[in-house]
Amino acid sequence: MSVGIEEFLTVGALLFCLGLGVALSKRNAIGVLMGVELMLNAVNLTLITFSRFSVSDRPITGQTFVVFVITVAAAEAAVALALAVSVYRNRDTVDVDRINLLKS
Amino acid sequence: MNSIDIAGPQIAVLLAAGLVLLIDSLAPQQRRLLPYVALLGLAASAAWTTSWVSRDDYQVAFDGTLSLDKYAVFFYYLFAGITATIVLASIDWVNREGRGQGEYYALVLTAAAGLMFLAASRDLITIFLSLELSSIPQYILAGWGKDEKSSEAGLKYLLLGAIASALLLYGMALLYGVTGTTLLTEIAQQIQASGDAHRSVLVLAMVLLIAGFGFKMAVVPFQMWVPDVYQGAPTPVAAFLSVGSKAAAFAVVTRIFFEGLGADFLSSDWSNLFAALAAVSMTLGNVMAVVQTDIKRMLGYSSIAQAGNFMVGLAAISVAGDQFTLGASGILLFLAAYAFTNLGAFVAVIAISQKIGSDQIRDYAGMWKRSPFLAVALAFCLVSLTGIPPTAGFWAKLYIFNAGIRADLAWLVIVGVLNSVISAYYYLGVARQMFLGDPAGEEPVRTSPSIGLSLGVATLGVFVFGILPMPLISAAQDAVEIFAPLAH
Amino acid sequence: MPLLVAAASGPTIAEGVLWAILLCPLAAWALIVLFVRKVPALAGYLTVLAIGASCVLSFIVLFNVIDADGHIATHTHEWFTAGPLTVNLGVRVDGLTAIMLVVVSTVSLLVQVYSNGYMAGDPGYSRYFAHMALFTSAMIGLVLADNLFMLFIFWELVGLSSYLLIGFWYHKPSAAAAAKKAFIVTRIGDLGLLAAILLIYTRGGTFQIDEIHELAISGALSSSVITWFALGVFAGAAGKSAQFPLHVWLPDAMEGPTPVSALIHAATMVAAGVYLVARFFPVFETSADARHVVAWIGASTALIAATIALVQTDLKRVLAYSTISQLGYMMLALGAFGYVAAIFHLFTHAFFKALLFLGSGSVNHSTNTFDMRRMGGLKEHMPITFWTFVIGSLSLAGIFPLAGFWSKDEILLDAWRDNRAIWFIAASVAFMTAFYMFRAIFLTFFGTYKGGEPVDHHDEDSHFHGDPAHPHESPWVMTLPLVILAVPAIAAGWFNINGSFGDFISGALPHGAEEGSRFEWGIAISSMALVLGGIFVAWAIYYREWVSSRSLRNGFGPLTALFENKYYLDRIYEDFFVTRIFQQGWNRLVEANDRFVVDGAVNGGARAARELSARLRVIQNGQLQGYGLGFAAGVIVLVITVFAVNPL
Amino acid sequence: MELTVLVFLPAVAAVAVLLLPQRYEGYAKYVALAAAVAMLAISLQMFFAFDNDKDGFQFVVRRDWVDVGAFNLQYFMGLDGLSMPLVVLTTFLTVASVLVSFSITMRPRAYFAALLVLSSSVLGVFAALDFLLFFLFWELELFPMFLLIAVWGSGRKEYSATKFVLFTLAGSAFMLVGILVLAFGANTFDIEVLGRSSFEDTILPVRWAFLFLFIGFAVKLPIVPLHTWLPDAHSDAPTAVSVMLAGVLLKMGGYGIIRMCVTILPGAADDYGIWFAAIGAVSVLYGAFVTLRQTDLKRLVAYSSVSHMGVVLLGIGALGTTSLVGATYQMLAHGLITGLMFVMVGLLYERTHTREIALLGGLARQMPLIITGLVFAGLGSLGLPALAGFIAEITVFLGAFQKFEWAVLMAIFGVVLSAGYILWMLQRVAFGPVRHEWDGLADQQHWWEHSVVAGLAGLVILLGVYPAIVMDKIGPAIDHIVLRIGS
Amino acid sequence: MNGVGPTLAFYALAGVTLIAGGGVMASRNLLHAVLFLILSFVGIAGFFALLSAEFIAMAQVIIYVGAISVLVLFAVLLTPRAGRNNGETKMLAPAVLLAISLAAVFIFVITDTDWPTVATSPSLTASDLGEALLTTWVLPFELASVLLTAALVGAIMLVRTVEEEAEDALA
Repeated sequence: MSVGIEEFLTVGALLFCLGLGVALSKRNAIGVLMGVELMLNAVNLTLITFSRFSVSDRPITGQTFVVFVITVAAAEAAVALALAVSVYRNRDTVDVDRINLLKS
Repeated sequence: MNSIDIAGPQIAVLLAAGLVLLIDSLAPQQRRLLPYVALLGLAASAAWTTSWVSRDDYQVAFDGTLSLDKYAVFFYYLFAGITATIVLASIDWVNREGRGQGEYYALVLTAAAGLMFLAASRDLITIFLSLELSSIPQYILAGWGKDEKSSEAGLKYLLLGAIASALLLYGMALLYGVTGTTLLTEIAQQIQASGDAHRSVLVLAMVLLIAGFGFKMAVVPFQMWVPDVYQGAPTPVAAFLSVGSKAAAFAVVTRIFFEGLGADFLSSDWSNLFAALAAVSMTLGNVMAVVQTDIKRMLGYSSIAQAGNFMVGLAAISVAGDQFTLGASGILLFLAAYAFTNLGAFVAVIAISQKIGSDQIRDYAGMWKRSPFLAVALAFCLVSLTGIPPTAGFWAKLYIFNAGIRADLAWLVIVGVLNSVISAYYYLGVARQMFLGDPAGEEPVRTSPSIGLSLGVATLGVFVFGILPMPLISAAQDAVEIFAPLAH
Repeated sequence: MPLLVAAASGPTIAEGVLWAILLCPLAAWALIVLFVRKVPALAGYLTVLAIGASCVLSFIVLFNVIDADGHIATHTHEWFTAGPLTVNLGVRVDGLTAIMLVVVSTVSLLVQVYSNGYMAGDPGYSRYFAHMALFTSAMIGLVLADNLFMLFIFWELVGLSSYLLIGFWYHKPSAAAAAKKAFIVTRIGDLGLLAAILLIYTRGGTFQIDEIHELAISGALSSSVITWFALGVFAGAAGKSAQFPLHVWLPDAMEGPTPVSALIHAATMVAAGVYLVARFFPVFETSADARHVVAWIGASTALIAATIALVQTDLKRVLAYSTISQLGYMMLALGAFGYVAAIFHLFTHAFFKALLFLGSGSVNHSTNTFDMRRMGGLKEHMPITFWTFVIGSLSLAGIFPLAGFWSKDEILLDAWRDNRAIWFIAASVAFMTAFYMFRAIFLTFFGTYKGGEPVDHHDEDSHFHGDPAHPHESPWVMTLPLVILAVPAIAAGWFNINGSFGDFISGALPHGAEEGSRFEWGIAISSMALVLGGIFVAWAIYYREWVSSRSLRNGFGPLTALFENKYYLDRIYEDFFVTRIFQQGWNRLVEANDRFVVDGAVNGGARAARELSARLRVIQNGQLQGYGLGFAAGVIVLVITVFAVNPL
Repeated sequence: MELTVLVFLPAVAAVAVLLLPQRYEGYAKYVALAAAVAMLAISLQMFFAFDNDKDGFQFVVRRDWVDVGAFNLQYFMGLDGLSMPLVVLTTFLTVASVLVSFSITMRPRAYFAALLVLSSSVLGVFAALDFLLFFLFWELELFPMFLLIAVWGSGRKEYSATKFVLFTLAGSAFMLVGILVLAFGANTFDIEVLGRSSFEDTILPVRWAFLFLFIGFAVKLPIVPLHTWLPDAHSDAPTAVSVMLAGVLLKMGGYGIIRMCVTILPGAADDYGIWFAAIGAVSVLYGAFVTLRQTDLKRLVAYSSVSHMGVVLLGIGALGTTSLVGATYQMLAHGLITGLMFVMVGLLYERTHTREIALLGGLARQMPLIITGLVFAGLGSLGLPALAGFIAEITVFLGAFQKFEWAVLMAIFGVVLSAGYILWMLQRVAFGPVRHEWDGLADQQHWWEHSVVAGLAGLVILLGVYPAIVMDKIGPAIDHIVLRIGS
Repeated sequence: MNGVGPTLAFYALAGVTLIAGGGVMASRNLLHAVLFLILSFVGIAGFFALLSAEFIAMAQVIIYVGAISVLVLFAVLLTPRAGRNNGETKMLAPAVLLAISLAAVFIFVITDTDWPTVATSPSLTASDLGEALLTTWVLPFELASVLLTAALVGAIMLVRTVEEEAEDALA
């Protein structure tokens, strides 16, 4: 009875694709953002998995990476929400399928 | 301390950014000085860069995460120049917008610093951070304008950018997982050691990296945001995106793929990938540009096509022997030439649009009569984009196609030259409007000194390097010397 | 410069003289074009002077050649070289040349004199003489040329001046059309000549006439090459000498001023074809097929033209068709080994046909028309014209002892010896000739005058002065040439009674011409009988009017129609072939292809690009998700491609 | 040295013209004329200083320009017997086209500047001995042509100008690939070296490289079916530009084929010779057939050009000294004759403001001089002996007959067809009853008109009666090339 | 990683995380979606703990569950009820399809590779992490700080209203 690296990676991959699915299907910009956050978390999971399992003379790297990813994710989230707000001010909506003035 | 010294140019820029913010908040009445402070910072960074060239000691710092080499130096100069031009070209717009001038310049400078780091870093984590450091300000800047188009552009750019960087991260994670390190050099060693045992995961990582950076490079199929964002974002920002982030993306991609994934069994794969992507990008970009009526949008599509041209250089990796770096140097040459050309075009567009208040190509009719300087400069830059002598663009194209030929990519080169014919068709359309159309209004279009200066510099560069391309070429060739040892 | 002189026995005449003959009229042309355009009278005299000079020189040459009993001298200079190709300019003088020189310059001189009167008051007076001078020098060059290349050059130049002179009254649509027709039809023949030149150069490597003779005789070239060469040459000759089926241009050429018709389209240029074939007679001798073609084409031409001449009502057209049929005669003779006969006939014909044309011109000068139905009874009004015209007609018909009798007789003799069928045709043509000539005479000079053509004073181009209602004899400048020409028309035939003419011009051939008695009573008597018969029938119908011509033509119903419509050849050529098939059919097809297929492809390509572009825009629907899907799809596709292209 | 001066003198003069102050813009034409005459003088001096017996290039100038490992571009120019006459032709026609433009009043400075730049680039093309330099000049010629047609043209001028530019660009795109492939093989763009080196199929089969180069030149020549830009460009371009276009720009194509395709890749040229001959012969006939249907004077002349340039290609295809000399000679002859033709048509158009043949007629009365010129040009173009065209065509035929009898036999039908369309055109334009709507129109009158017509006509006659003057120059140069084909 | 405990924990966490993710996908109301998101964050934190990266797990809880989620919540609450619809666009089907196929690719690659793994978990403490952050990756560390500042400044600028700018101009 044991779980190895593959299982963890699989969970990461599934979560990643789930996040992608959310990001690509949600109408609400904030929904899309949530999808992106899911993807980033999946990446984090993968990174930690590697730092736990894979052969490296610097296993800490993975964790460090995760720290930065989390930071960046926070920053992105902040900016994204700010933009969402400003769009909302202009258009009274954050539905991405109505945010399509720019096309063709 | 030494490390700080090596990060000097970026630090100078960042300090300037901080200074700008400081002045903006403490001495608001001095606001008109802000752009000049910014320029000062860029000048300082350039000076710092020059100091190494004179000292001529190249090395790595921060445990090898940041490297100081001729390659980086080339891009330091390039980005300093680009950013300076953008700052100059922004002045009028920012003054009219009147919104957060300090923040604007600070963000531009921050993004510039990010681009510089990107060109110099040799470690996945650092690369990722620099990428975000350059991207997030750009997201903000894209949404800077008050109109809905601008904020829409910002939001689109950000969300797609986030998805792209998620893909990129996953790729990096896999790379790290299979090699256990994030330093490009060590990655290369690990891959060499393990041979193609892990080819499948490496290929996946490679593709994810291409996806992540392809977004910035504006490569099909990761290019779709480009026209929308160029059209919606404030024109100076669009100019910055079209030149700055594209250049940085190519810089880092070249470095990663040469230094990190240069192993034969991989490079054969990715050079073919790049060849295919190049063909698709240039064709799609050009074809779709044909019917555009908005000049910024048209330039967006054309920049997609140009990305295709750049990638010929990446595809030309398989040149053996002393010309191993031909493709890489081609990319650098092309990036430089393209920087001059596209900046010139965009600045001209800024100047014209500000006056006539429209980006519609048909409103450019008779521009020759209203402002000969702008019309000729813009036309000249379009000629350079087409790649007709005597312009820098011609040499860039010639050089990179030559690399393609030598890399046995004749088919790709043929696609390329045919595409330049298509591009000539729509560039010519703009020229036709400007020179043969009847002007809507008679009043001449004046240009502010700052715009005039930036446009003049860009166009002069296009022309001078069109006649005497030698300095640019040799600079590019020196810069890529660092890859020569990797030749196989 | 390389100078090769032939047999020592050749003429000793200085080369300069030969060039001078060519250059005098050319100089006159240049002077007129450049300077004396504005002073017409001067132009006329200048031309007469220049041509007079070359006429004198030609006679000098003639006597000199006679001393050398017709042997050959050539003076050749290199003109230009292009790689292996070397082209020479050179003159060649021998019996044939000398005779032709004399004929050309003499007739030309007389015609110029005549023209001084005939063209008086025409707005294009000096232009006329310029063209005439050009023509004369070109014709002389054609005769003098010692190689085919140079000959071809002057050949074309002769065609050019013919074009310019036919179209002299260019404001008349008929004239403009006739000029174009003449040039193009002759050029079709010239294709053959050009091809022959290419062939002989490629296979034989030379243009020199005597070397080509050598090649033919020595059999160095395969017989097929020789035959093709000969046929090509003959095609050219047929074009210029208006042989069936290329004869259609000559009647229309009568649109030109009458002196032009006399000089170019009767005496000299049209004879150039005959001259050309004679020049290359050795070649034709070696190729029987070519010779038969020549004979039969000549015969049919003679017959067709004669039949058409029977029904013409226009005096000049009658002469034109008779010219064609006489040329056919000459060709026929050449085809029947009758080298001497042909040239001899050419020689005599030049004089009496020029005489006849000038006569008709004189008639026109006083009646302002060529339509015989508007003439009649001119005998009293213009006696000189009448008598000279009669002499010319008798000579043409071949009445003993006038010039035409002797030459025609030799032709009949050769035909009889060579091929009876051809002789039969020739004989019947002789009959018709006599008939239509005297029909013309009776209609024109006998009976009562029918008033001519009233002058249209609104036509600013008409330079007619005088009153058609009261015809009068022409001024002396016009009658004098008639009288002078009448002399050779009577006497020119006597040169060859003892065959001396024949020996003389045979000197031009590498081996003499075949000898043999040049006279035979049977032929002579039979031909005389035929001719007299023809004259009698004409007399009976048009003078005594025992039979009305109308009933006659009705009797011959369809045949007359055929003749009057010139065998429908013009219609077939112009309306059917040129217009229908060519211009409105094939050319329109090609042009449509050019516009809609070739250019259409180009424009279509551009349109397709725009279309594609417009369709592709739909991808760019501004929908964030759409773009994101692009990412995902991209990744998947790329990975799968890599694995597919380059499996694990 | 004088070569450099010759090539860049017009460019400098162009700048001078542009710098003229507004109120002196009327003098632009005199400046341009002075420059053009100076060029003509220099080129003539070179022409007579040219040593026919010395093989190789003369008046050579050579400097390094762009030198990078992969490829190096030199500023390398020189003339041989092939390019020398073409250079003189160019300078001569430059003078002619400046003169015929004397009546231009719209933006004269820009106009003459463009004209001069055009001639500068064409001279560069003929003089360049570095393939890349050649290409630079080749592309440079697009700018002035586009402006000249699009700004000073008539009719669908923008369409025609764009079409011209795109066709040329498409051609030169292929050419560039060919150039790069060759440079890859020989590691240089130096035409002399390229001419000496031998190529084998490396990245592309040599024959492909050859074809790419050929396409580039064939568009300019032009051959059927790449010719459709020509009638449009001609009919919408101003007279002077038509003269330059027909006179020298088309020659760039023929010159390129001989100088590049044949000299550098003789083997491939040998393989494709038969195709050249076929295309040439077809072009002759096709062009003539289409010409017969034209109703617009300029289009008629343009299509006749297609027909005449077919002869050039035929001559090249035969690859013999004679035929190649003939082809070169045909380029000169066509340049002069068609140039004259366009001048006369231009003079007519200036007065009647129509090029519709149907509307003209009987003009010989109202404008005898112009019509004389027109008739002369027409006779020249239908290949009348003692004029330049005849010598050229018959030389080509004589040279090519041995190798391609069928092609030549096809082509000589063009002789009759050309007589057909020229004479028919003359009949409809010049002859026939006078049309009174054209009464009172001035005949050829100004000194510049007279001198242009006289000069061109004089040269046509000179080349017709004294071919040696140029053939002695062309011959040795061609021999040089043909030797290579043999080996 | 052997033993019943970790295995069960793994599957439990996997279940929680993925189901929560599915919830984000499924829930029509934005608020519910946010709650599911938080849940899956927590699941991830659990994974981190399971993978003996306790510090990261804590950071995850603090930053994501604490900061980001709250941020998102605020954003959601800022937008009125109408804006809280979390429906799908027309592109649901292709999105799901692509996501699944991408997952297939990933999983194929993951299972296809034999990962170089260590038997025993490396002992990594927070101090190691801090040390790494302050030595090797000090540069990214600094960059992150700059990045956050820039994002902060930018975000503030973006959300400021016109009148705020007006009064700001007075200053």
